[in-house]
Amino acid sequence: MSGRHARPDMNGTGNESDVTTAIPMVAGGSASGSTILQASGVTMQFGGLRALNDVSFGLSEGEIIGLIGPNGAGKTTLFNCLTGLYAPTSGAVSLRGNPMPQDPARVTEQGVARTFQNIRLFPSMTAAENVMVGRHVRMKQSPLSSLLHGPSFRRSEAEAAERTEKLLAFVGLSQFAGELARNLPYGDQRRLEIARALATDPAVLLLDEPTAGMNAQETEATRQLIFAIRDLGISVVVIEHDTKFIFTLCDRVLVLVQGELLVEGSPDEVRGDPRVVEAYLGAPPDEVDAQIHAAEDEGENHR
Amino acid sequence: MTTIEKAPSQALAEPPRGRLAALAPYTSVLRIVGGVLTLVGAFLPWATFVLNDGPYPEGATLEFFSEPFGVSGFRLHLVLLGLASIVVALVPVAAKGRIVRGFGWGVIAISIVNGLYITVEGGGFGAITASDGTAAFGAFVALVGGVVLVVGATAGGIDPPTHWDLKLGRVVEWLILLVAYAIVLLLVAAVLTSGGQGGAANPFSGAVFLSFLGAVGGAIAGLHASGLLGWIARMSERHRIYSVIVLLLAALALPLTSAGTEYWMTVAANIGVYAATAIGLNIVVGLAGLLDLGYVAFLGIGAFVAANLSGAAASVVGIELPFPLVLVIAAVVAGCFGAVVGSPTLRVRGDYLAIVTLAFGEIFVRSAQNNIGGLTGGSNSIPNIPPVELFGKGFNESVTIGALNLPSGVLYYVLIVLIVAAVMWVFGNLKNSRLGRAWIAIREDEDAARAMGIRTGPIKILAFLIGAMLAGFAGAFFAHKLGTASYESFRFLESVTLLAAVILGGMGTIPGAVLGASVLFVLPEKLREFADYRLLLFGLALVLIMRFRPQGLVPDAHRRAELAPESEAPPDHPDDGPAGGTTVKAAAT
Amino acid sequence: MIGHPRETRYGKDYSMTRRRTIVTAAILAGALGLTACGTNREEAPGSGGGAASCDTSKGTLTIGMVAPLSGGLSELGLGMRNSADLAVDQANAKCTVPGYKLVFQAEDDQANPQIAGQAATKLASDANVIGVVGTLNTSTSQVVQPTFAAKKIVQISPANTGPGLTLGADPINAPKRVVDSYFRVATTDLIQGPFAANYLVQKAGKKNIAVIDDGKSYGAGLAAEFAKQATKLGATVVAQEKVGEKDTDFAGVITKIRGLNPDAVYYGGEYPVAGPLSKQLKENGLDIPVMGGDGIVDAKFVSLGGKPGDLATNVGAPAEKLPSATQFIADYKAGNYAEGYSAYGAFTYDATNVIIQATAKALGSGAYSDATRAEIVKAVQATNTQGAGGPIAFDQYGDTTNKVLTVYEVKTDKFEPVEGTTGSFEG
Amino acid sequence: MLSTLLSQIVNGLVLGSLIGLIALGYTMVYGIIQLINFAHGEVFMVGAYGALAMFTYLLPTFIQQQWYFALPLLLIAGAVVSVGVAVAMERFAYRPLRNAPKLAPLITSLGVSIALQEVIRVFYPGATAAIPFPNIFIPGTWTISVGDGVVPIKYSGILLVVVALVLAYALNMFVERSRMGRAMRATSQDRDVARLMGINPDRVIVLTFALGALLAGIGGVLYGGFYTNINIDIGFQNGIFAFTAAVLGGIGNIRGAVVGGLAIGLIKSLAGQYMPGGSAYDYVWIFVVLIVVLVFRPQGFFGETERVRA
Repeated sequence: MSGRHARPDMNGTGNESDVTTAIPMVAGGSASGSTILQASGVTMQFGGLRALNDVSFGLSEGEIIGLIGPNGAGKTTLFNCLTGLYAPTSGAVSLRGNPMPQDPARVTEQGVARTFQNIRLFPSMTAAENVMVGRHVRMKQSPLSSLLHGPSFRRSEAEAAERTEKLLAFVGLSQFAGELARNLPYGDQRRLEIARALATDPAVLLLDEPTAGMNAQETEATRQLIFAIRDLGISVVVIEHDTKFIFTLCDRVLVLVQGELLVEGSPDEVRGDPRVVEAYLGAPPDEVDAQIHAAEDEGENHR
Repeated sequence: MTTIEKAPSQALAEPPRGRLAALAPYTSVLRIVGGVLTLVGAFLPWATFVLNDGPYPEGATLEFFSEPFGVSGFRLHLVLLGLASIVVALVPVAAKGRIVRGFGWGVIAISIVNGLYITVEGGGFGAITASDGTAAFGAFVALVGGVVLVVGATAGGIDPPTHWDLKLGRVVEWLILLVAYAIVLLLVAAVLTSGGQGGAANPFSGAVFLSFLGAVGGAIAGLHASGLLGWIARMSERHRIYSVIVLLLAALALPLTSAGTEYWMTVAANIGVYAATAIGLNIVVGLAGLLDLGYVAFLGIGAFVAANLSGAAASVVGIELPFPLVLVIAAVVAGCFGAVVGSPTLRVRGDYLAIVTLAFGEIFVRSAQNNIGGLTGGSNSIPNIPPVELFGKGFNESVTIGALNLPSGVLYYVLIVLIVAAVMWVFGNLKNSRLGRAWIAIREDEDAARAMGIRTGPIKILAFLIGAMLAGFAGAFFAHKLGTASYESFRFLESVTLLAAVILGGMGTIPGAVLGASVLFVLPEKLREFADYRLLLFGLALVLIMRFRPQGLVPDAHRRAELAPESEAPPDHPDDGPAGGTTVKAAAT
Repeated sequence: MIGHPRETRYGKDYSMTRRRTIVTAAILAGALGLTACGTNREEAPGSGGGAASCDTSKGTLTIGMVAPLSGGLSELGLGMRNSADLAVDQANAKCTVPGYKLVFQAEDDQANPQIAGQAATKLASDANVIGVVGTLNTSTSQVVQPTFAAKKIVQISPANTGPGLTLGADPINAPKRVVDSYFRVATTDLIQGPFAANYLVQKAGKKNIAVIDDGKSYGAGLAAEFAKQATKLGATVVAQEKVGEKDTDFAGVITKIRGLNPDAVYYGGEYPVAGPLSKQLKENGLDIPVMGGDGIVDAKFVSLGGKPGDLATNVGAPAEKLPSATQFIADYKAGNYAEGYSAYGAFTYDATNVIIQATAKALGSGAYSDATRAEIVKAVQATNTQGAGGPIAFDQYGDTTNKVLTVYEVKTDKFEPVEGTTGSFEG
Repeated sequence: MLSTLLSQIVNGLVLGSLIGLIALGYTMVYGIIQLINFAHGEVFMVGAYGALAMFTYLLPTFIQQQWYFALPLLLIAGAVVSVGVAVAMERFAYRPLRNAPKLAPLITSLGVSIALQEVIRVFYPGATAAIPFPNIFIPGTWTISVGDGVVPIKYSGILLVVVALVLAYALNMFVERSRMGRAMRATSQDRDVARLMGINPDRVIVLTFALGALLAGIGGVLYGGFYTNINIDIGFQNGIFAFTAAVLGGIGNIRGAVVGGLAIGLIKSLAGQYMPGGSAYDYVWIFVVLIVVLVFRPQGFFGETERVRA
């Protein structure tokens, strides 16, 4: 790991065995800790297609949940339901016991931030500006003060700039602050998206395939980054195809197959579950297929 | 576009270039030869005949084209460019090729403009070759010189403009900036007045103007390549507030230059109106990315509000309010309409929104023509709107300060400069704020913006509201300056002109809209002799500008990076596959 | 790719660009080569053939024009330009203004008030401009009027019909001259509309009249004044409708008025709409006459669909009876202009001549100076002459006193004056 | 009155079918390259002038007088001119901008629109004002008596509606069934993937422009023949209507364009008759309806709902 990825806030060493030993501790904490995000019976119907069927789960404070499943299982759809982008056909999502608003902007205000499967940065803005946009909901600036640039405006801008600087340092992108987002390498774009999401001061962070297209080294760095985020007290839900990544990262793993929650449990339980092996892991050719589909999806989304 | 196409375009950024590469060893020679040819061309006669007829014999003669050694006008420009090319070819400076290429294009432009003009006026190629025993090959020799310059410059490879890191003391930098802006001011005045005012008295004004433009363009391209302009630009960036103040003063000083005539003051005031409106439109289109095809309606609303509150006899309201108050009311009313027009953005996206705005523009024109509510005067419009008055001084009068006699229209000019400055200030402040970033985020990716907590609906409506307010502000001025508020001033063509000004100038930039509006007004005014073809040329100009400079004259700093010229390749990190993919996506949005 | 246009130009597309350049050059060369390889430069058309024989030692004076030379209304504007050009040429040939050569300078206003304002300022700031002919539109005149007045430059419009330009904000109850330097040879709506109503209601006996206009100042004003007078005379105005000035389809309006059983249609506007309107009326089962103002008196009215029985009012006594009018038409033809003289050609020609003659009178044998302009305005005010469009003189407001109008009717394929209709409208 | 209502409906259908014919070109071009091609209205106008030029300068008198000779020839002339202009426009104005920022081609289309109009105005003899267009249709009117009045229907009007509907149907068939049609649909879905599938997007785009222009050219001739006069503004004015129709129907949708066109024709004639303000505000009502429809159904009548992608 180069200095570029050094993170002051991290306390773990990023060793795989350390992480696995750490899991029971956190899991125990989650048992006693309060549930921050709760999905109950979420069902999503697109015309004749039932993308999600009665999905329920809870996310505790400081927990990392992995969401896996074959392509088309409804993982991203579930994210969209959790962030207010889609209104579930039935079922409910609540945040700290309050119903989740049906508007992505207000969901973010409430403290749920996300990244996207196909990176959705603001390509013609610099890295720093992208993160500044993330500060939008936490900044107090009326249109009038935006216009007049008075002292309170300058204070809030300075505060946002400072946070931006820290966040960029946190994800290891300080030296690219002035670079256009579109010109960053792929892995850095993913990290920038995470920094932008963190800028909204979330309690829950939803990461949609944060390591897609990354090499082993970058994947490892991302894992360390997610731990560091968790150590900030932020709960994380991760969608990922890379099961090895998920099993070494998460406290709990949910397996979604054809819109249904098939298995839920610790990485070890899920890894050993025959249904999962059958539906997902035991069929390596399928996984290859899934990777292809994922790539195609991405191509389509680029339009 | 796939990543496959991106690679070669970057590879091509390197100097070697097809068949021109073979000439690489001879570049210096070619450049000197080109320079010498240019000089020779400048001293040769250009026309085979002398036309002494015409209403103003002294002005209408083609003598200045045929006089063998008279070095004035475009021939002086040629001499200067030619000499400069030779000097650059001999002296060791960086980015030689690029500098000479700029000069070369200038020479080509001058030769073509003048040669073509003499040909057309003279009735055939005989006019610039040989006829009736006289020979005049100046145009051809100069043209060849220009081409040789460009070829010689390009063959040696084109380096990026030199980057000067020189930093001087604050006072010295201030002085340099002061001089630079003074030169800009004089240059603007010179461009405006080049060729005289046209009409019967200056029958060659169009050609002289275009030729001058070519010379200035070539010189600027050369200076840019030398790094001087970039250096000054960075210097002005370091002293932003100082620069803004000096620029404002320079703009206010325009009436003191040769362009300080009533005519140019009137044109400049009109440019100002359109510039202020275009800056408002720039918020909607350039920042928030919402296409508006009926924007001139807000200018119209401002104008009609002001007309009705001006005490003009034809207005039904018949109240007369002080002008500053009228400005505010006009802005507020236009802003309210802006919010109404913008409200479909809550549900309608992209081009669907464009057609909604177009529909609104059409509704406005039709309603104004039909004198809706008696507020617009209908086909008779609202005439005789009194001029703005301050301390009993009508703004349409001429001003005498001591020995200085300024033409009428100067006060309006000063007023509009202040208005434009205020509007620019509003735009600049908003752009660099939470609101401005939210607009840009919406432009870049609306869904992602919402995921970042931006309530896109109200923010988009705010863009329309503020943009419309700025247009309404300008509209109030417009009504008083023109003295008439007529629906005929606010038709679709005017919306197109505004949009073209924004895009021509550079979307999302502060000086862009002003520059775009200036070009779209000054060019038709300077080329009035082609009256029948004005609209045709306007249409063709739009096509050509979009073809060759779709990012506008002054691209946004961000877009500049995104549309970087050949040599300024993206920074150090390699472009791997997926990153190329995202570039594509952004280009398509 | 977007940001790298140059690479493409010198890269794979290089040969393509070159080929295109050659083609362009060839086309250009062809166009220029048509006039052969000589310097067959002829004297500019504006400079006048007979100029050489006159004494022009004192210099040059300019007559300006502001009119739409491009865009949708250019047909009328170009006709105005050519007619004025003809008058200037003739004056130069006849040495009308001794010692001076006259030049004509037409500026485009695109029918846009703002562009007109710029054009006017440009002319006004030229010290040699002695007078301006134009504009076409009332709204553009509203802008240029004060500009010329400030410089005491006489302005004569051959086409403005809005009463407010001469009579002020309240033309009927409190007429008040707006500026001293503005005149017009066109008749205002206040006279032509009621005159037409008198004929249509009283002579032709039409009692149910549908009024249509094109929403422009000329048409709308005319239609409004017509409707007022017709109602006063006891006729019923069954409908007041509007069509677009560029419309070609009038089926909707026609169906609407058909249900109201009108026995005539009065149209305020110009022939490009009036002709097709008349034709479509007939096709849709309404074979009733269309009546209009001088804007529809044009040969093209019939070719576009005007039918026998359609009526129009025109200013002045019938042109055919005026030798000056036939002379103008013949001269215009001889001038070989690319465009027709259009609706306002004769008036423009007259207006230009008025300025020229006034200049000659104001100058006498003296030299032109700034003070001459005021003299020219005075001389124009005192004009009393015969023009191509009828007698020319101005009242105290700057309006033409030629309030004589004649009713025309389409007989077989052209407008013919209706005997005994020449007259005027008296309040 | 019933007869008035029926007459207005007839008027609306005739105008509407013409607008629909132009709208097809808008909708196809938009569907494939997401460009509001403002110049498409001028393609329609140029077609009418092209046909008129052929009629005036090329056809011998005996053909001029027989509508069944003249009409097909004029249709061919109009279509050829329109297609030629559209293809040239695509090649020289739009194709170089394929990857430019989105607004660039839009501005270009406005520029092309202005330039085409002015070219005709300046260079076509007499085009500065309206020009009579030959009556090339079956003459005659079919008059139906309805209770309180009559409803006149021109035979040519019936022909026009039928031709428009047949052409729209044929186009729909072409796009749905033919190999090239499939290629068009594929290109409109995803140009890059289409390219990978062996489709040449440039050819497909040219074909789209050509097809749209073909319909516009035919529309121009029918328009001139029906109203027997044309001017340089018919393109822009009807182009705006046609684009509105395409949006109203759901842009990219062939059925939507026709329905939208008919809707606009009907709104214009019925609003002029029955709405306050009468004919002075008939345009206004078209746009008011457009705005209202878009607010409640942002994707138009037949457009597909845009799904948010994340």
